[in-house]
Amino acid sequence: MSVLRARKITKRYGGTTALDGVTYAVEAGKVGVLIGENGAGKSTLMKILAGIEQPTAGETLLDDRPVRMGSVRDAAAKGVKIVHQELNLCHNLSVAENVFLRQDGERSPLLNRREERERTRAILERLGVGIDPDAPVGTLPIGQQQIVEIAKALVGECRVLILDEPTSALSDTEVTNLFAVIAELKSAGVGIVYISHRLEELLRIGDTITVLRDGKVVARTEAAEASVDWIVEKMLGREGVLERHPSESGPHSPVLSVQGVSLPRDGATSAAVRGVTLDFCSGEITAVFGLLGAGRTELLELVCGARQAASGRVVLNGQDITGLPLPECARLGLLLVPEDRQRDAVFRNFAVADNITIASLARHARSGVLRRRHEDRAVREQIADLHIKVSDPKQPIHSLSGGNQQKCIIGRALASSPKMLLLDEPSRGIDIGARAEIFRLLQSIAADGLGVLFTTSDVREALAVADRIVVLAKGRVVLDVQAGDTNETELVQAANSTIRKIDLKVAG
Amino acid sequence: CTESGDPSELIVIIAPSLDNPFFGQEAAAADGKARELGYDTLLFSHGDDAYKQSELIDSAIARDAAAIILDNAGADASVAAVAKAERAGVPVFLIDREISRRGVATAQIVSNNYQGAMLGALSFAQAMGGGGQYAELVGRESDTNAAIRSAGYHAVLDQYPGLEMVARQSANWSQSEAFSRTQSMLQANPGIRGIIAGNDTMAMGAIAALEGIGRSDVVVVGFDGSNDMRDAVLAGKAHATVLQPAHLQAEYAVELAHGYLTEGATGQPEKLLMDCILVDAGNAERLDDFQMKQERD
Amino acid sequence: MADGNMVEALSIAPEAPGPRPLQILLKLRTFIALIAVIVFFSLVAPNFLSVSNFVIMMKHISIIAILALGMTFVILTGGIDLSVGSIAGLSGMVAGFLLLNGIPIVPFGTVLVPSVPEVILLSLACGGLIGFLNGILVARFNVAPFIATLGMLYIARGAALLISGGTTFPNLVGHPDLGNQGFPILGSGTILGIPLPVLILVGVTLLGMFVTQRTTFGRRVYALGGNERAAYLSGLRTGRLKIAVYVISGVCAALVGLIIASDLSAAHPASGETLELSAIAAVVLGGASLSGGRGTIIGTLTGACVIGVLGDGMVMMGISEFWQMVIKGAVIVLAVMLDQFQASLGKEV
Amino acid sequence: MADGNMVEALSIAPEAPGPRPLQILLKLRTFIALIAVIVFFSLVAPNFLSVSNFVIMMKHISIIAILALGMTFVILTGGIDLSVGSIAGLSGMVAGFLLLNGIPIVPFGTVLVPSVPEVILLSLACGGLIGFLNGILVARFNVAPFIATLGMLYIARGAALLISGGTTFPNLVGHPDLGNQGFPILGSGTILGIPLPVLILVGVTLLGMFVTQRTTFGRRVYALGGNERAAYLSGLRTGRLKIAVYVISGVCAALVGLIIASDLSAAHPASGETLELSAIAAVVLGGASLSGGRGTIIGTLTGACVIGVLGDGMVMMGISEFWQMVIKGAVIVLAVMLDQFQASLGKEV
Ligand SMILES: Nc1ncnc2c1ncn2[C@@H]1O[C@H](COP(=O)(O)OP(=O)(O)OP(=O)(O)O)[C@@H](O)[C@H]1O
Ligand SMILES: Nc1ncnc2c1ncn2[C@@H]1O[C@H](COP(=O)(O)OP(=O)(O)OP(=O)(O)O)[C@@H](O)[C@H]1O
Ligand SMILES: [Mg+2]
Ligand SMILES: [Mg+2]
Repeated sequence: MSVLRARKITKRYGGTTALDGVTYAVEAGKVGVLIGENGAGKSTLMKILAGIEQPTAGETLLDDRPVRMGSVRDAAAKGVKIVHQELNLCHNLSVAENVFLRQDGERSPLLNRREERERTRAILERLGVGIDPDAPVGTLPIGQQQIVEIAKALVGECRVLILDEPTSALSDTEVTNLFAVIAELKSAGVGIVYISHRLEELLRIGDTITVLRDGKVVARTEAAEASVDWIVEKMLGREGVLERHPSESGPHSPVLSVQGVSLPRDGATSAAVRGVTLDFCSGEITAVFGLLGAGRTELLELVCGARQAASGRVVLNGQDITGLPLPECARLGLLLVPEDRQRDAVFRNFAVADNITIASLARHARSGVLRRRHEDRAVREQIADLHIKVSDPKQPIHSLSGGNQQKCIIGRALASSPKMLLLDEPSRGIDIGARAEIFRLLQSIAADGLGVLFTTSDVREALAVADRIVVLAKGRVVLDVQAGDTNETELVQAANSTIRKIDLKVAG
Repeated sequence: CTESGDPSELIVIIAPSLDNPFFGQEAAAADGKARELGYDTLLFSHGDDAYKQSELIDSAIARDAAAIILDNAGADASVAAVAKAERAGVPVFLIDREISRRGVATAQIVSNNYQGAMLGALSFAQAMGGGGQYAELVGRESDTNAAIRSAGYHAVLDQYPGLEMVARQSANWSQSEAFSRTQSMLQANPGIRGIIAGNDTMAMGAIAALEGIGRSDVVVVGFDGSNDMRDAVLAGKAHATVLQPAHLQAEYAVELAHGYLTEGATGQPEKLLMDCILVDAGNAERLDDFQMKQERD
Repeated sequence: MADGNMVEALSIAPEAPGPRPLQILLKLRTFIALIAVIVFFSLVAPNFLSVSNFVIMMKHISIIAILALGMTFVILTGGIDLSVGSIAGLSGMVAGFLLLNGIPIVPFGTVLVPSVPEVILLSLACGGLIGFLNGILVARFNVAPFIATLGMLYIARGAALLISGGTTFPNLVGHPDLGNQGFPILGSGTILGIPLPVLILVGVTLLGMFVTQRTTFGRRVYALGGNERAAYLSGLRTGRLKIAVYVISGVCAALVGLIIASDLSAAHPASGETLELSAIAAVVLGGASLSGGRGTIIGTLTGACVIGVLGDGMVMMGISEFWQMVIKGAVIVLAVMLDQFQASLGKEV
Repeated sequence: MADGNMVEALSIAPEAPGPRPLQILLKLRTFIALIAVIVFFSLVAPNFLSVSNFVIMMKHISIIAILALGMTFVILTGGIDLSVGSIAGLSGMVAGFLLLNGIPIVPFGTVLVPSVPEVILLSLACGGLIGFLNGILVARFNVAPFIATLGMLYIARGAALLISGGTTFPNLVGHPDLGNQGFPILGSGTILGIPLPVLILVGVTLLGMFVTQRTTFGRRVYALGGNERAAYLSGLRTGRLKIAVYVISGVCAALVGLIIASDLSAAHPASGETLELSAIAAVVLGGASLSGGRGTIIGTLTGACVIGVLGDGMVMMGISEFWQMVIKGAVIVLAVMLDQFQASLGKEV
């Protein structure tokens, strides 16, 4: 039977309809998987169930009785907990303080730190990580932060647990641990909603699968009867997404090379990037694969000048650019498409057009004065080239879906005539359709002769898109092969080769 | 003067601030007199900001004021603004403080701050027995009057070789600042036997500080002639203050303005320096609202 | 505090790994600055190093420190309160009005004469009310704290002036017939030679430490300042929290206004002007971050001590007003530069 | 502006969907407020509605507006500049010093007498220099803008007092023998009956509009305020941009200081005090967001007009000083409440 049910929920934000008469039930002791493209309305539906947003129309029922989820507190009091898609932690507080933020003062206005600490330790152990409850959250790697976020939801009574992309930053073992906890909760009769873009994960964990498209439920089935192809078809209304497009490789010339670069992790003893030497060529797509904390972001940040190497050299077209500040590197044609789009890339106060040209303004200006028509033409070209779906370049960027926002950011990098396109997890938080489009785009860019370097946490993605795959583990290059000469198993093994022990050490 | 002014005529009164008893009284006196003579009035304060004063004068001109009674925001910084009003045909009658140029204002009925300060200093020096350590509390140092009064004090005090100034601080005309600064100065220099302050508000702060440590042997002299200070003098907490005839000045300025508006001339020289009066235990009883009540004889 | 050492007490900022001795020096920089300032003035300012002078300095410090302690809560949430100086002025005037005029009950034509404790409570309530309005503006109407409290700065100051028509309420000693004597004790009374304001400061400090470190409210304030959205999504009533911190700040400001009025036995409508800037400076000197989530009560107290000692010491040395201003400005900037330096030692890009 | 309509000119914020007429009304609220204020005072304040009064008001507005226009750049980046009032005071004093004393060349024992244009340039440069220091503190030392410029507020004010030892530089008319006459023209001169400060304001406004809307610099300032990290990762030199906006603000403040000193033919070290608050209020009234990325030149100009007209109108009506303060505070708060209301109409959580 259903614990919590959404009936004919409609949610409008101004002109956009995020949800259109959705009916959805959370069943006790089952994991209901929710899937859909970016912007399909998954998070919105969950926010309504968890009392964070109020529906425009429709009702929620708890134990078949209509209830009003007026606030987060309301929902939490009724046992509905949610782990949000984005991390919502207070970096200035310790792990235990974050975990108990919601529940402290259950009984009195005074704190009981010892009890909090003990209970936090217990919950974290259940999740299979040895994070120190007293560690300030701000010093933890993202993966561990995500675990803390999950731990928050495990404190106290829980009838319904909503997990909105809880694993986007987790390693395979951590995912396995989480699944064990989910199984436990399931057998205790908790109703679970699980949202993720990692399809194989969904099939592993889910009991039922519900597909959302454009704010409507388009399909629902038992997990046993579903397959990746089925999900993809329902999500997109078409089949086949990532096919391998081997590039028509011509003679590649080296463009960028890093030679023995190292970068110490902030404050810690071990290095985040250790003695990496790599050459990148024009017209070639290189995927950097690795687990969380492998140092992929650091490597890219080092190349684009956002961080300074402690040792080693970076050479671009024969020019030594080691130690150049980021603006110089950007001018030389190394602009990073960052991992965290909202935080590091999107100008929410700007229209699509301004977001695209911000890094290449000088190109559209004569002695500092903008030539608007010139700029306008470039924007329209970029929008057409990248198939960005906008009605008008003057449309605010935050009205776009994640995939289209990502395209704008890629367009920004392309507009600045890069020597090499650097993308950090370009597919993070992007639905499968948009992902395919973006990778097709990368392939056509490479075909035009530009070198592409991107990071990924998804082996299949690396295999499908890249010409060459570099595996990083614990800051070191552990494998550097042509995509055609390797397979999933080898890559995953390489990525795990050195990191296990160290991971535990970091955590302890 | 009993005849009434044109009822539609407006006199604008601008004082440095309305939250200081001296200026408050001064403005009230001018206001009362002008209303008595049948004028409309507007009261403003410029907060010792010369530019704000200039803007207020602009507004007075725009309102077609018949005359402006002004306690100005600085001898040098006010010249241009006063000249502007005169050019626009609005006569300006300065009270309390003078400006540094003659022939600009229609009249200057001003306290002789320098003379008053010398009076106060003389009485202070005598009370100190011509010797000993003393401290000075200066007004806001960017104010002309703070400088003039300080100069007047020193013109006298520096003549006494026995008098030694051991501390000099600005307390920005403020009671609470004078209070805390006096406390610190007394700590640094417990030998202080006299405090001479640039106005009564600061003197009152100094008195509160002295009372706080139970010292009644310190000679305190202020400037202005406020009721609070009068009471302190009568209670023996202060030695003297210097009365600036605020009330008289203000009323006289309004009368001159009335004369000028009705007869076309004040019939007086531009500058009238009104001497200040020393107020000490001998005559403090007669002081009220910045004027000396008539002597009985 | 109870389970931490001095170093910990100074900052709840996450400990950044880094060269330890330098870190500790930097963490303790406000203490070190305070000691340096005290040593310096002891050497150059006559009679600086005496018990009676320290008592007086503590009394001066209490004014700015109490304001700053209230402000700390606001700044911990990432807000700011520019209205504290005006609130202090207003509450003093309210007390003055009540002591001199009582509460006129118009329909009956009578006057209620409140006792001194009642006067104090009413004045504190008035400060709390203005704080509440600040909080409502910030929390319910989403007005930026800078602007909400800037508006309130003018409104409260205007109100303070209107109460008396701009004049001072003098001689607030009360009257035996009315049974409202004793108001001056608050500011100028002593117990065992320690001025009452200093004892009040000690009380406010202990209370503040308790609230920030031992109560859920304190934790929530830090959470709110650390990540407002996270706090909201964790089910905290962020609106109420914000209102509460402004009320705390308002009440502290009113307390300061009462102490000033009581100490001078007179209420002046302009009193407290620009105190907000010194209070903010004290909080920031104490290591708090204006963006919220970082700062401690002890830090703020230390910051207030630095400002107070510096001010008094310069007066005792006889430094001119002009240089005092320059030095004050330079100290503020320098302190925050050190703060940033400390932060950068353990920073992620 | 040139190709946009009035509605557009008021805001570069992306257009939020919502009920259009209400949206437009809200977007134009500062204009509407301005018109309302003008109509109101025309009805109640004698002589308010006259050409000469409007000319005078425009002159008064120019002071606050020029400060606010410079401040707009700082606020667009998410910063704040509390030092503008002090900078105005300091630059006036620098001009006064140069006009009266020239530049003493100590080793040669001679004095260089700069001409009036040179004096103006040097004073502007001095304002720019203080702004530069603000910028360095904010951009290179990561000091919070509030604190950096608060420190500079004290330092610049102290410096202004030190230049003359606290006294006023009088009678800045120059001397025919020295060839440095004509300084008062800047503040009190007119061209075709229009005061020079008003013409300067028009010039600064046009320049500001051009810079914000037509130059790469302007676009980058908005980007920096919208998302600093993204701006940095897009290759913008965020440090230089920040320094530049504080320099702009400093130069505008110095210009205001010159106009004041010139208009009064005297330089007073305390001049410009608390002007920063009015300037910030004008910017915010004009629809800018204190967190950066949103605001326009025309908006700020309108905001300054509202503050200026309100101030002058209340004076002409004869409203008491005290009530003026209350009303000013209430208007600031109200305006920002409306702003938030507008934002909430087209907001996503
Ligand atoms: N606060 C908001 N204001 C306006 N539109 C919104 C808001 N929140 C969501 N939307 C829109 O509602 C739609 C559904 O968004 P939602 O976040 O639920 O998608 P999602 O399925 O969770 O996508 P993702 O996989 O990227 O998390 C999108 O078109 C989004 O742009
Ligand atoms: N603020 C921080 N303090 C200490 N260590 C950190 C911090 N941020 C990151 N690290 C460490 O730096 C290493 C690299 O982190 P990062 O998450 O950027 O790696 P990555 O390979 O880019 O992983 P991904 O991109 O998948 O998140 C991690 O081991 C992490 O623990
Ligand atoms: Mg989502
Ligand atoms: Mg990464």
